[in-house]
Amino acid sequence: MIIFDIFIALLLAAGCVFLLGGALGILRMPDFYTRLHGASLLDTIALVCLLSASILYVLTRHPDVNGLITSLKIILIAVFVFITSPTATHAIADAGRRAGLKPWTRQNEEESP
Amino acid sequence: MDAIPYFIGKYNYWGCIFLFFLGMYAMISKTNLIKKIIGLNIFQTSIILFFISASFKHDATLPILMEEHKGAIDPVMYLNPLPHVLMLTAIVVAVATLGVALTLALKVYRIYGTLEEDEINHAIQSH
Amino acid sequence: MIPVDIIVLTLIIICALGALAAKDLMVAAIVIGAYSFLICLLLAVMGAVDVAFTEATVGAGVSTVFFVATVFQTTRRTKD
Amino acid sequence: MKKLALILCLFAGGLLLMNAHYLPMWGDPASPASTHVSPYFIENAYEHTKTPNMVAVVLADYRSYDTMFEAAVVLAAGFACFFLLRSRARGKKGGHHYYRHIPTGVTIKIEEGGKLPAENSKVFRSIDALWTPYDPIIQTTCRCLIPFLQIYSLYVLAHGHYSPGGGFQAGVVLGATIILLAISHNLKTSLKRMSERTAALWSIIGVFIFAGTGLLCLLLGMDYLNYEVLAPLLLSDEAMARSHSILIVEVGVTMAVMAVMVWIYYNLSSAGQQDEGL
Repeated sequence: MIIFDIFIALLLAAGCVFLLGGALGILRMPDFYTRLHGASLLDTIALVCLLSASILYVLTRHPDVNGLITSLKIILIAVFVFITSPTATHAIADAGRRAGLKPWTRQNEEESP
Repeated sequence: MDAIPYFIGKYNYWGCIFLFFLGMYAMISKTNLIKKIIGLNIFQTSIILFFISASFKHDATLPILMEEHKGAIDPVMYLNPLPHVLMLTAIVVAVATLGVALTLALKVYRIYGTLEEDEINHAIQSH
Repeated sequence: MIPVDIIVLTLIIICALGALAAKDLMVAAIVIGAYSFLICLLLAVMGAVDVAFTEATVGAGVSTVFFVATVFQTTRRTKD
Repeated sequence: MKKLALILCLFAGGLLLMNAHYLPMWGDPASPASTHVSPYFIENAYEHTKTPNMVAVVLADYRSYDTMFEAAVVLAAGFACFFLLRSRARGKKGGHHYYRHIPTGVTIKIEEGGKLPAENSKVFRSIDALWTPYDPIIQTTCRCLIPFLQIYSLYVLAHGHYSPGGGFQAGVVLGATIILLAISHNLKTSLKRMSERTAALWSIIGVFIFAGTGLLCLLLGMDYLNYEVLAPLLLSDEAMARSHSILIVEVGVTMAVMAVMVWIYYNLSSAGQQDEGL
Protein backbone atom coordinates (compact mmCIF):
# COMPACT_ATOMS: atom_id res chain seq x y z
CA MET A 1 0.00 0.00 0.00
CA ILE A 2 2.85 2.38 0.81
CA ILE A 3 4.21 1.89 -2.73
CA PHE A 4 0.94 3.12 -4.17
CA ASP A 5 1.01 6.13 -1.85
CA ILE A 6 4.49 7.06 -3.00
CA PHE A 7 3.40 6.68 -6.60
CA ILE A 8 0.35 8.93 -6.01
CA ALA A 9 2.57 11.56 -4.39
CA LEU A 10 4.98 11.43 -7.32
CA LEU A 11 2.14 11.87 -9.82
CA LEU A 12 0.72 14.82 -7.87
CA ALA A 13 4.15 16.46 -7.70
CA ALA A 14 4.63 15.95 -11.45
CA GLY A 15 1.23 17.54 -12.12
CA CYS A 16 2.11 20.55 -9.97
CA VAL A 17 5.44 20.95 -11.77
CA PHE A 18 3.72 20.89 -15.16
CA LEU A 19 1.15 23.46 -14.01
CA LEU A 20 3.95 25.70 -12.73
CA GLY A 21 5.68 25.34 -16.10
CA GLY A 22 2.48 26.39 -17.87
CA ALA A 23 2.12 29.47 -15.67
CA LEU A 24 5.78 30.40 -16.23
CA GLY A 25 5.27 29.92 -19.97
CA ILE A 26 2.37 32.37 -19.98
CA LEU A 27 4.52 34.92 -18.16
CA ARG A 28 7.81 34.50 -20.02
CA MET A 29 7.00 33.60 -23.63
CA PRO A 30 7.40 36.40 -26.17
CA ASP A 31 4.14 36.39 -28.14
CA PHE A 32 0.54 35.20 -28.21
CA TYR A 33 1.01 31.89 -30.06
CA THR A 34 3.89 30.58 -27.98
CA ARG A 35 2.09 31.52 -24.78
CA LEU A 36 -1.01 29.64 -25.92
CA HIS A 37 1.11 26.66 -26.93
CA GLY A 38 2.81 26.34 -23.58
CA ALA A 39 -0.34 26.87 -21.55
CA SER A 40 -2.56 24.41 -23.43
CA LEU A 41 -0.09 21.51 -23.74
CA LEU A 42 1.25 21.70 -20.21
CA ASP A 43 -2.22 22.08 -18.74
CA THR A 44 -3.40 18.93 -20.52
CA ILE A 45 -0.47 16.81 -19.37
CA ALA A 46 -0.78 18.18 -15.81
CA LEU A 47 -4.44 17.26 -15.82
CA VAL A 48 -3.59 13.73 -16.93
CA CYS A 49 -1.12 13.39 -14.04
CA LEU A 50 -3.56 14.73 -11.44
CA LEU A 51 -6.49 12.65 -12.67
CA SER A 52 -4.46 9.43 -12.75
CA ALA A 53 -3.30 10.17 -9.22
CA SER A 54 -6.92 10.54 -8.11
CA ILE A 55 -7.91 7.33 -9.91
CA LEU A 56 -5.13 5.46 -8.07
CA TYR A 57 -6.21 7.01 -4.78
CA VAL A 58 -9.84 5.98 -5.25
CA LEU A 59 -8.95 2.44 -6.33
CA THR A 60 -6.58 1.84 -3.43
CA ARG A 61 -8.93 3.28 -0.80
CA HIS A 62 -12.17 1.73 -2.08
CA PRO A 63 -11.38 -1.46 -4.03
CA ASP A 64 -15.04 -2.28 -4.78
CA VAL A 65 -17.78 -1.46 -7.29
CA ASN A 66 -18.28 2.10 -5.99
CA GLY A 67 -14.60 2.90 -6.41
CA LEU A 68 -14.66 1.46 -9.91
CA ILE A 69 -17.64 3.63 -10.87
CA THR A 70 -15.97 6.73 -9.44
CA SER A 71 -12.77 6.05 -11.38
CA LEU A 72 -14.83 5.55 -14.55
CA LYS A 73 -16.31 9.02 -14.01
CA ILE A 74 -12.82 10.47 -13.63
CA ILE A 75 -11.76 8.80 -16.89
CA LEU A 76 -14.82 10.36 -18.54
CA ILE A 77 -13.65 13.80 -17.34
CA ALA A 78 -10.27 13.15 -18.93
CA VAL A 79 -11.91 12.13 -22.21
CA PHE A 80 -13.98 15.31 -22.39
CA VAL A 81 -10.98 17.47 -21.56
CA PHE A 82 -9.06 15.74 -24.35
CA ILE A 83 -11.86 16.63 -26.77
CA THR A 84 -12.52 20.21 -25.67
CA SER A 85 -9.11 21.57 -24.75
CA PRO A 86 -7.54 21.33 -28.25
CA THR A 87 -10.74 22.77 -29.72
CA ALA A 88 -10.57 25.76 -27.41
CA THR A 89 -6.90 26.27 -28.24
CA HIS A 90 -7.69 26.06 -31.93
CA ALA A 91 -10.49 28.63 -31.58
CA ILE A 92 -8.29 31.07 -29.65
CA ALA A 93 -5.38 30.75 -32.07
CA ASP A 94 -7.73 31.16 -35.03
CA ALA A 95 -9.20 34.30 -33.49
CA GLY A 96 -5.69 35.66 -32.95
CA ARG A 97 -4.73 35.01 -36.57
CA ARG A 98 -7.98 36.62 -37.73
CA ALA A 99 -7.26 39.67 -35.59
CA GLY A 100 -3.92 40.07 -37.40
CA LEU A 101 -1.36 39.03 -34.81
CA LYS A 102 2.02 38.26 -36.37
CA PRO A 103 4.03 35.32 -35.03
CA TRP A 104 7.18 36.29 -33.17
CA THR A 105 10.53 36.03 -34.92
CA ARG A 106 13.92 37.48 -34.10
CA GLN A 107 13.59 40.09 -36.87
CA ASN A 108 10.26 41.32 -35.48
CA GLU A 109 11.78 41.87 -32.11
CA GLU A 110 14.61 43.97 -33.46
CA GLU A 111 12.23 46.12 -35.47
CA SER A 112 9.82 46.84 -32.63
CA PRO A 113 11.33 46.38 -29.17
CA MET B 1 -9.25 39.68 24.39
CA ASP B 2 -6.62 37.85 22.37
CA ALA B 3 -6.21 39.39 18.95
CA ILE B 4 -4.91 36.48 16.87
CA PRO B 5 -7.91 34.12 17.11
CA TYR B 6 -10.14 37.16 16.71
CA PHE B 7 -8.58 37.99 13.34
CA ILE B 8 -8.25 34.39 12.18
CA GLY B 9 -11.77 33.49 13.24
CA LYS B 10 -13.51 36.24 11.29
CA TYR B 11 -11.36 36.87 8.24
CA ASN B 12 -14.19 35.75 5.97
CA TYR B 13 -16.34 38.60 7.22
CA TRP B 14 -13.53 41.10 6.58
CA GLY B 15 -13.25 39.86 3.00
CA CYS B 16 -17.00 40.12 2.51
CA ILE B 17 -17.14 43.66 3.87
CA PHE B 18 -14.23 44.71 1.65
CA LEU B 19 -15.89 43.29 -1.47
CA PHE B 20 -19.20 44.90 -0.46
CA PHE B 21 -17.71 48.38 -0.31
CA LEU B 22 -15.58 47.78 -3.39
CA GLY B 23 -18.74 47.04 -5.36
CA MET B 24 -20.53 50.01 -3.81
CA TYR B 25 -17.68 52.36 -4.63
CA ALA B 26 -17.61 51.11 -8.22
CA MET B 27 -21.35 51.61 -8.57
CA ILE B 28 -21.11 55.20 -7.33
CA SER B 29 -17.91 56.45 -8.90
CA LYS B 30 -17.41 54.66 -12.24
CA THR B 31 -18.84 56.51 -15.22
CA ASN B 32 -19.04 53.59 -17.64
CA LEU B 33 -22.33 51.73 -17.47
CA ILE B 34 -20.82 48.25 -17.96
CA LYS B 35 -18.35 48.99 -15.16
CA LYS B 36 -21.28 49.93 -12.95
CA ILE B 37 -22.92 46.59 -13.75
CA ILE B 38 -19.66 44.77 -12.88
CA GLY B 39 -19.72 46.63 -9.56
CA LEU B 40 -23.28 45.42 -9.02
CA ASN B 41 -22.13 41.85 -9.70
CA ILE B 42 -19.34 42.13 -7.12
CA PHE B 43 -21.84 43.58 -4.63
CA GLN B 44 -24.18 40.62 -5.08
CA THR B 45 -21.47 37.97 -4.77
CA SER B 46 -20.16 39.57 -1.56
CA ILE B 47 -23.59 39.19 0.02
CA ILE B 48 -23.76 35.57 -1.17
CA LEU B 49 -20.36 34.91 0.44
CA PHE B 50 -21.55 36.51 3.68
CA PHE B 51 -24.61 34.28 3.94
CA ILE B 52 -22.66 31.11 3.13
CA SER B 53 -20.07 32.09 5.76
CA ALA B 54 -22.89 32.32 8.29
CA SER B 55 -24.02 28.81 7.42
CA PHE B 56 -20.63 27.17 8.00
CA LYS B 57 -19.94 24.98 11.03
CA HIS B 58 -16.66 23.37 11.96
CA ASP B 59 -16.61 19.55 11.81
CA ALA B 60 -19.88 19.42 9.90
CA THR B 61 -20.53 17.75 6.59
CA LEU B 62 -22.56 18.62 3.50
CA PRO B 63 -26.34 18.93 3.89
CA ILE B 64 -26.95 15.58 2.19
CA LEU B 65 -28.10 12.86 4.56
CA MET B 66 -25.71 9.96 4.87
CA GLU B 67 -26.92 6.37 4.82
CA GLU B 68 -25.83 5.55 8.37
CA HIS B 69 -27.52 8.60 9.92
CA LYS B 70 -31.05 7.85 8.79
CA GLY B 71 -32.26 6.80 12.23
CA ALA B 72 -31.21 9.59 14.55
CA ILE B 73 -30.04 12.87 13.06
CA ASP B 74 -27.86 15.25 15.01
CA PRO B 75 -28.16 18.83 13.65
CA VAL B 76 -24.55 19.60 14.61
CA MET B 77 -23.36 17.02 12.09
CA TYR B 78 -24.73 18.86 9.05
CA LEU B 79 -24.28 22.32 7.60
CA ASN B 80 -27.16 24.74 7.79
CA PRO B 81 -29.19 24.23 4.57
CA LEU B 82 -31.34 27.36 4.81
CA PRO B 83 -28.77 29.99 3.66
CA HIS B 84 -27.77 27.65 0.84
CA VAL B 85 -31.34 27.68 -0.47
CA LEU B 86 -31.72 31.44 -0.13
CA MET B 87 -28.46 32.09 -1.96
CA LEU B 88 -29.22 29.53 -4.66
CA THR B 89 -32.32 31.46 -5.59
CA ALA B 90 -30.40 34.74 -5.21
CA ILE B 91 -27.81 33.70 -7.79
CA VAL B 92 -30.44 32.90 -10.41
CA VAL B 93 -32.24 36.19 -9.70
CA ALA B 94 -28.83 37.88 -10.02
CA VAL B 95 -28.36 36.58 -13.55
CA ALA B 96 -31.90 37.64 -14.47
CA THR B 97 -31.28 41.18 -13.19
CA LEU B 98 -27.93 41.16 -14.99
CA GLY B 99 -29.77 40.41 -18.23
CA VAL B 100 -32.17 43.31 -17.69
CA ALA B 101 -29.34 45.68 -16.72
CA LEU B 102 -27.32 44.79 -19.81
CA THR B 103 -30.46 45.23 -21.92
CA LEU B 104 -30.89 48.75 -20.55
CA ALA B 105 -27.23 49.54 -21.25
CA LEU B 106 -27.64 48.29 -24.81
CA LYS B 107 -30.75 50.43 -25.26
CA VAL B 108 -28.91 53.51 -23.94
CA TYR B 109 -26.05 52.83 -26.32
CA ARG B 110 -28.43 52.55 -29.25
CA ILE B 111 -30.02 55.94 -28.49
CA TYR B 112 -26.96 58.00 -27.46
CA GLY B 113 -24.09 56.13 -29.08
CA THR B 114 -21.99 56.01 -25.94
CA LEU B 115 -21.79 54.21 -22.61
CA GLU B 116 -20.12 57.01 -20.62
CA GLU B 117 -22.36 58.72 -18.13
CA ASP B 118 -21.01 62.26 -18.60
CA GLU B 119 -21.31 62.08 -22.37
CA ILE B 120 -24.91 60.88 -22.03
CA ASN B 121 -25.64 63.81 -19.69
CA HIS B 122 -24.06 66.19 -22.19
CA ALA B 123 -26.12 64.76 -25.03
CA ILE B 124 -29.32 65.10 -23.01
CA GLN B 125 -28.63 68.72 -22.07
CA SER B 126 -27.58 69.85 -25.52
CA HIS B 127 -30.68 68.31 -27.04
CA MET C 1 -8.28 24.15 5.32
CA ILE C 2 -7.83 27.72 6.54
CA PRO C 3 -4.81 28.53 4.30
CA VAL C 4 -6.72 27.45 1.18
CA ASP C 5 -9.49 29.83 2.21
CA ILE C 6 -7.17 32.74 2.70
CA ILE C 7 -5.38 32.20 -0.63
CA VAL C 8 -8.65 31.97 -2.56
CA LEU C 9 -10.07 35.05 -0.81
CA THR C 10 -6.96 37.04 -1.70
CA LEU C 11 -7.22 35.94 -5.33
CA ILE C 12 -10.90 36.94 -5.36
CA ILE C 13 -10.08 40.45 -4.13
CA ILE C 14 -7.27 40.77 -6.72
CA CYS C 15 -9.66 39.66 -9.48
CA ALA C 16 -12.31 42.16 -8.37
CA LEU C 17 -9.78 45.02 -8.37
CA GLY C 18 -8.48 43.89 -11.77
CA ALA C 19 -11.96 43.79 -13.29
CA LEU C 20 -12.68 47.30 -12.07
CA ALA C 21 -9.31 48.69 -13.17
CA ALA C 22 -9.26 47.21 -16.69
CA LYS C 23 -9.18 49.73 -19.55
CA ASP C 24 -10.89 47.38 -21.99
CA LEU C 25 -14.42 46.16 -21.38
CA MET C 26 -13.77 42.75 -22.97
CA VAL C 27 -10.89 42.21 -20.52
CA ALA C 28 -13.18 43.21 -17.67
CA ALA C 29 -15.80 40.69 -18.82
CA ILE C 30 -13.28 37.83 -18.93
CA VAL C 31 -11.80 38.77 -15.54
CA ILE C 32 -15.26 38.80 -14.00
CA GLY C 33 -15.67 35.24 -15.30
CA ALA C 34 -12.47 34.21 -13.50
CA TYR C 35 -13.78 35.98 -10.40
CA SER C 36 -16.96 33.90 -10.53
CA PHE C 37 -14.93 30.69 -10.80
CA LEU C 38 -12.90 31.64 -7.73
CA ILE C 39 -16.09 32.47 -5.81
CA CYS C 40 -17.36 29.02 -6.79
CA LEU C 41 -14.14 27.45 -5.45
CA LEU C 42 -14.52 29.28 -2.13
CA LEU C 43 -18.15 28.17 -1.83
CA ALA C 44 -17.14 24.56 -2.49
CA VAL C 45 -14.45 24.79 0.20
CA MET C 46 -17.07 26.07 2.65
CA GLY C 47 -19.30 23.07 1.92
CA ALA C 48 -22.09 24.70 -0.07
CA VAL C 49 -21.91 22.36 -3.05
CA ASP C 50 -25.32 23.24 -4.48
CA VAL C 51 -24.55 26.94 -4.44
CA ALA C 52 -21.09 26.28 -5.91
CA PHE C 53 -22.62 24.31 -8.76
CA THR C 54 -25.12 27.08 -9.47
CA GLU C 55 -22.41 29.73 -9.35
CA ALA C 56 -20.21 27.73 -11.73
CA THR C 57 -22.97 27.36 -14.31
CA VAL C 58 -24.63 30.75 -13.92
CA GLY C 59 -21.84 33.10 -12.90
CA ALA C 60 -18.98 31.70 -14.92
CA GLY C 61 -20.98 30.33 -17.83
CA VAL C 62 -24.05 32.30 -18.74
CA SER C 63 -23.35 35.73 -17.28
CA THR C 64 -19.92 35.88 -18.96
CA VAL C 65 -21.65 35.11 -22.26
CA PHE C 66 -24.14 37.93 -21.58
CA PHE C 67 -21.32 40.37 -20.84
CA VAL C 68 -19.40 39.39 -23.97
CA ALA C 69 -22.55 39.67 -26.11
CA THR C 70 -23.30 43.15 -24.79
CA VAL C 71 -19.72 44.35 -25.21
CA PHE C 72 -19.73 42.97 -28.74
CA GLN C 73 -22.93 44.84 -29.54
CA THR C 74 -21.81 48.13 -28.01
CA THR C 75 -18.19 49.19 -27.62
CA ARG C 76 -15.02 48.08 -25.89
CA ARG C 77 -13.93 51.61 -25.04
CA THR C 78 -14.06 52.85 -21.47
CA LYS C 79 -12.66 55.91 -19.78
CA ASP C 80 -12.06 54.41 -16.35
CA MET D 1 -17.67 62.71 -7.03
CA LYS D 2 -14.99 60.06 -6.72
CA LYS D 3 -13.61 61.55 -3.52
CA LEU D 4 -17.09 61.83 -2.06
CA ALA D 5 -17.80 58.21 -2.91
CA LEU D 6 -14.48 57.10 -1.41
CA ILE D 7 -15.12 59.01 1.83
CA LEU D 8 -18.66 57.63 2.04
CA CYS D 9 -17.55 54.04 1.46
CA LEU D 10 -14.65 54.31 3.92
CA PHE D 11 -16.94 55.81 6.57
CA ALA D 12 -19.65 53.18 6.17
CA GLY D 13 -17.10 50.40 5.91
CA GLY D 14 -15.40 51.58 9.08
CA LEU D 15 -18.72 51.57 10.91
CA LEU D 16 -19.42 48.04 9.69
CA LEU D 17 -15.93 46.85 10.63
CA MET D 18 -16.22 48.39 14.10
CA ASN D 19 -19.43 46.50 14.68
CA ALA D 20 -18.19 43.29 13.06
CA HIS D 21 -16.94 41.93 16.36
CA TYR D 22 -20.52 41.34 17.41
CA LEU D 23 -20.74 38.71 14.68
CA PRO D 24 -20.29 35.11 15.84
CA MET D 25 -16.96 33.40 15.21
CA TRP D 26 -16.67 31.84 11.79
CA GLY D 27 -17.72 28.19 11.90
CA ASP D 28 -19.18 28.30 15.39
CA PRO D 29 -21.83 25.53 15.70
CA ALA D 30 -23.69 27.55 18.36
CA SER D 31 -24.08 30.68 16.27
CA PRO D 32 -27.63 32.12 16.13
CA ALA D 33 -27.99 31.34 12.43
CA SER D 34 -27.74 27.61 13.02
CA THR D 35 -29.68 27.22 16.25
CA HIS D 36 -33.21 28.41 15.49
CA VAL D 37 -34.90 27.15 12.34
CA SER D 38 -32.36 24.94 10.67
CA PRO D 39 -32.26 22.10 13.28
CA TYR D 40 -35.93 21.50 12.53
CA PHE D 41 -35.19 21.29 8.81
CA ILE D 42 -32.21 18.97 9.31
CA GLU D 43 -34.02 16.63 11.67
CA ASN D 44 -37.30 16.34 9.82
CA ALA D 45 -36.37 16.65 6.15
CA TYR D 46 -35.81 12.95 5.55
CA GLU D 47 -38.76 11.88 7.64
CA HIS D 48 -41.18 14.17 5.80
CA THR D 49 -40.06 13.62 2.25
CA LYS D 50 -37.72 10.60 2.00
CA THR D 51 -35.21 12.77 0.16
CA PRO D 52 -31.60 12.86 1.43
CA ASN D 53 -30.64 16.20 -0.12
CA MET D 54 -31.89 18.76 2.39
CA VAL D 55 -31.26 21.68 0.08
CA ALA D 56 -33.72 20.27 -2.45
CA VAL D 57 -36.29 19.67 0.28
CA VAL D 58 -36.03 23.18 1.70
CA LEU D 59 -35.97 24.64 -1.81
CA ALA D 60 -39.04 22.94 -3.19
CA ASP D 61 -41.06 21.98 -0.15
CA TYR D 62 -40.56 24.06 2.99
CA ARG D 63 -39.82 27.31 1.16
CA SER D 64 -41.63 26.66 -2.10
CA TYR D 65 -43.37 30.06 -2.18
CA ASP D 66 -39.91 31.59 -2.37
CA THR D 67 -38.93 29.39 -5.29
CA MET D 68 -42.20 29.90 -7.15
CA PHE D 69 -42.01 33.68 -7.08
CA GLU D 70 -38.34 33.45 -7.94
CA ALA D 71 -39.25 31.54 -11.11
CA ALA D 72 -41.81 34.27 -11.77
CA VAL D 73 -39.07 36.90 -11.37
CA VAL D 74 -36.94 35.09 -13.95
CA LEU D 75 -39.91 34.99 -16.33
CA ALA D 76 -40.47 38.72 -15.77
CA ALA D 77 -36.81 39.38 -16.62
CA GLY D 78 -37.24 37.51 -19.90
CA PHE D 79 -40.31 39.58 -20.74
CA ALA D 80 -38.50 42.81 -19.80
CA CYS D 81 -35.64 42.03 -22.20
CA PHE D 82 -38.12 41.17 -24.92
CA PHE D 83 -40.19 44.32 -24.61
CA LEU D 84 -37.17 46.61 -24.25
CA LEU D 85 -35.09 45.35 -27.13
CA ARG D 86 -37.09 43.42 -29.68
CA SER D 87 -37.81 45.26 -32.89
CA ARG D 88 -39.07 44.09 -36.23
CA ALA D 89 -36.84 46.44 -38.20
CA ARG D 90 -34.27 44.62 -40.27
CA GLY D 91 -30.78 45.65 -39.31
CA LYS D 92 -29.25 44.89 -42.71
CA LYS D 93 -27.21 47.78 -44.04
CA GLY D 94 -27.72 48.14 -47.78
CA GLY D 95 -29.65 44.91 -48.11
CA HIS D 96 -26.88 42.64 -49.35
CA HIS D 97 -26.60 39.01 -48.35
CA TYR D 98 -23.65 36.77 -47.66
CA TYR D 99 -23.56 33.15 -48.73
CA ARG D 100 -20.97 30.46 -48.32
CA HIS D 101 -20.18 27.81 -50.92
CA ILE D 102 -19.89 24.79 -48.67
CA PRO D 103 -17.56 22.48 -50.70
CA THR D 104 -14.86 25.13 -51.12
CA GLY D 105 -15.49 27.45 -48.20
CA VAL D 106 -15.63 30.54 -50.42
CA THR D 107 -17.75 33.43 -49.16
CA ILE D 108 -19.77 35.34 -51.74
CA LYS D 109 -21.60 38.64 -51.41
CA ILE D 110 -24.83 39.15 -53.31
CA GLU D 111 -25.90 42.75 -53.85
CA GLU D 112 -29.43 44.09 -53.60
CA GLY D 113 -31.53 42.67 -56.40
CA GLY D 114 -29.17 39.83 -57.22
CA LYS D 115 -30.33 36.28 -57.70
CA LEU D 116 -30.32 34.42 -54.40
CA PRO D 117 -29.77 30.66 -54.09
CA ALA D 118 -32.68 28.44 -53.16
CA GLU D 119 -33.75 28.47 -49.52
CA ASN D 120 -32.96 24.78 -48.90
CA SER D 121 -29.84 24.61 -51.03
CA LYS D 122 -27.28 22.02 -50.01
CA VAL D 123 -24.41 23.86 -51.70
CA PHE D 124 -24.92 27.44 -50.56
CA ARG D 125 -25.57 28.40 -46.97
CA SER D 126 -26.65 31.80 -45.75
CA ILE D 127 -24.28 33.27 -43.15
CA ASP D 128 -24.57 36.30 -40.92
CA ALA D 129 -21.64 38.47 -41.89
CA LEU D 130 -18.39 38.48 -43.78
CA TRP D 131 -16.26 37.61 -40.78
CA THR D 132 -18.22 34.48 -39.79
CA PRO D 133 -15.45 31.89 -39.54
CA TYR D 134 -15.57 28.73 -41.60
CA ASP D 135 -14.58 26.31 -38.92
CA PRO D 136 -15.48 22.64 -39.24
CA ILE D 137 -13.42 21.66 -36.20
CA ILE D 138 -15.37 23.77 -33.73
CA GLN D 139 -18.72 22.98 -35.31
CA THR D 140 -18.11 19.22 -35.27
CA THR D 141 -16.84 19.24 -31.69
CA CYS D 142 -19.82 21.25 -30.47
CA ARG D 143 -22.23 19.03 -32.38
CA CYS D 144 -20.71 15.98 -30.71
CA LEU D 145 -20.69 17.54 -27.24
CA ILE D 146 -24.18 19.02 -27.11
CA PRO D 147 -26.05 15.68 -26.71
CA PHE D 148 -23.79 14.69 -23.82
CA LEU D 149 -24.37 18.04 -22.15
CA GLN D 150 -28.12 17.70 -22.52
CA ILE D 151 -28.11 14.19 -21.07
CA TYR D 152 -25.96 15.47 -18.22
CA SER D 153 -28.42 18.24 -17.49
CA LEU D 154 -31.29 15.74 -17.38
CA TYR D 155 -29.19 13.62 -15.01
CA VAL D 156 -28.66 16.65 -12.78
CA LEU D 157 -32.40 17.24 -12.75
CA ALA D 158 -33.38 13.64 -12.04
CA HIS D 159 -30.64 12.94 -9.51
CA GLY D 160 -31.17 16.16 -7.58
CA HIS D 161 -32.76 14.30 -4.68
CA TYR D 162 -29.58 12.37 -3.89
CA SER D 163 -26.72 14.62 -4.93
CA PRO D 164 -26.03 18.32 -5.53
CA GLY D 165 -28.13 19.61 -8.36
CA GLY D 166 -31.72 20.33 -9.13
CA GLY D 167 -33.93 22.45 -11.26
CA PHE D 168 -31.92 25.64 -11.52
CA GLN D 169 -28.62 24.00 -12.40
CA ALA D 170 -30.23 21.68 -14.94
CA GLY D 171 -32.07 24.58 -16.54
CA VAL D 172 -28.96 26.70 -16.86
CA VAL D 173 -26.92 23.84 -18.34
CA LEU D 174 -29.71 23.01 -20.78
CA GLY D 175 -29.93 26.65 -21.84
CA ALA D 176 -26.16 26.80 -22.18
CA THR D 177 -26.25 23.98 -24.75
CA ILE D 178 -28.54 26.03 -27.00
CA ILE D 179 -26.34 29.10 -26.47
CA LEU D 180 -23.32 26.95 -27.40
CA LEU D 181 -25.08 25.96 -30.60
CA ALA D 182 -25.71 29.63 -31.38
CA ILE D 183 -22.07 30.53 -30.71
CA SER D 184 -20.46 27.66 -32.60
CA HIS D 185 -22.75 27.76 -35.64
CA ASN D 186 -24.79 30.93 -35.91
CA LEU D 187 -27.95 32.41 -34.54
CA LYS D 188 -30.11 31.17 -37.43
CA THR D 189 -29.24 27.52 -36.75
CA SER D 190 -30.12 27.96 -33.13
CA LEU D 191 -33.36 29.77 -33.97
CA LYS D 192 -34.28 26.88 -36.27
CA ARG D 193 -33.86 24.41 -33.40
CA MET D 194 -35.60 26.56 -30.80
CA SER D 195 -37.49 29.57 -32.01
CA GLU D 196 -38.33 32.61 -29.96
CA ARG D 197 -41.96 31.60 -29.76
CA THR D 198 -40.95 28.20 -28.32
CA ALA D 199 -38.75 29.87 -25.74
CA ALA D 200 -41.57 32.16 -24.61
CA LEU D 201 -44.04 29.30 -24.45
CA TRP D 202 -41.67 27.05 -22.51
CA SER D 203 -40.94 29.69 -19.91
CA ILE D 204 -44.64 30.35 -19.36
CA ILE D 205 -45.43 26.62 -19.22
CA GLY D 206 -42.64 26.10 -16.68
CA VAL D 207 -44.01 28.68 -14.28
CA PHE D 208 -47.51 27.34 -14.93
CA ILE D 209 -46.45 23.80 -13.91
CA PHE D 210 -45.16 25.14 -10.61
CA ALA D 211 -48.19 27.29 -9.90
CA GLY D 212 -50.55 24.60 -11.18
CA THR D 213 -49.19 22.04 -8.72
CA GLY D 214 -49.93 24.46 -5.91
CA LEU D 215 -53.36 25.21 -7.31
CA LEU D 216 -54.14 21.49 -7.51
CA CYS D 217 -53.31 21.15 -3.82
CA LEU D 218 -55.61 24.09 -3.13
CA LEU D 219 -58.44 22.54 -5.15
CA LEU D 220 -58.10 19.22 -3.32
CA GLY D 221 -58.71 20.97 -0.02
CA MET D 222 -55.24 21.59 1.40
CA ASP D 223 -52.95 24.62 1.67
CA TYR D 224 -51.34 26.08 -1.41
CA LEU D 225 -48.24 24.00 -2.32
CA ASN D 226 -48.82 21.46 0.46
CA TYR D 227 -48.07 18.32 -1.49
CA GLU D 228 -49.41 15.74 0.97
CA VAL D 229 -52.86 15.85 -0.54
CA LEU D 230 -51.54 14.70 -3.92
CA ALA D 231 -50.79 11.22 -2.54
CA PRO D 232 -53.77 9.42 -4.16
CA LEU D 233 -52.99 11.03 -7.51
CA LEU D 234 -49.34 9.95 -7.41
CA LEU D 235 -50.22 6.43 -6.13
CA SER D 236 -48.01 6.61 -3.07
CA ASP D 237 -48.03 7.50 0.60
CA GLU D 238 -47.67 11.05 1.90
CA ALA D 239 -43.86 11.21 2.21
CA MET D 240 -43.30 9.78 -1.25
CA ALA D 241 -45.94 12.14 -2.65
CA ARG D 242 -43.87 15.07 -1.37
CA SER D 243 -40.75 13.55 -2.97
CA HIS D 244 -42.45 13.12 -6.34
CA SER D 245 -43.95 16.60 -6.18
CA ILE D 246 -40.49 18.07 -5.62
CA LEU D 247 -39.44 16.46 -8.91
CA ILE D 248 -42.51 17.80 -10.74
CA VAL D 249 -41.92 21.29 -9.44
CA GLU D 250 -38.25 21.16 -10.40
CA VAL D 251 -39.17 20.14 -13.95
CA GLY D 252 -41.19 23.35 -14.14
CA VAL D 253 -38.28 25.41 -12.80
CA THR D 254 -35.94 23.78 -15.33
CA MET D 255 -38.19 24.66 -18.26
CA ALA D 256 -38.63 28.25 -17.12
CA VAL D 257 -34.95 28.94 -16.42
CA MET D 258 -33.73 27.25 -19.61
CA ALA D 259 -36.14 29.09 -21.86
CA VAL D 260 -35.48 32.47 -20.25
CA MET D 261 -31.69 32.10 -20.50
CA VAL D 262 -31.96 31.28 -24.22
CA TRP D 263 -34.46 34.10 -24.77
CA ILE D 264 -32.30 36.75 -23.09
CA TYR D 265 -29.30 35.54 -25.08
CA TYR D 266 -31.20 35.80 -28.37
CA ASN D 267 -32.20 39.38 -27.64
CA LEU D 268 -28.85 40.51 -26.23
CA SER D 269 -26.55 38.97 -28.83
CA SER D 270 -28.43 40.38 -31.81
CA ALA D 271 -29.56 43.66 -30.18
CA GLY D 272 -33.18 42.68 -30.70
CA GLN D 273 -32.98 42.21 -34.47
CA GLN D 274 -32.50 38.43 -34.37
CA ASP D 275 -30.99 38.34 -37.81
CA GLU D 276 -27.31 38.06 -37.07
CA GLY D 277 -25.81 36.98 -33.81
CA LEU D 278 -22.51 36.92 -32.04
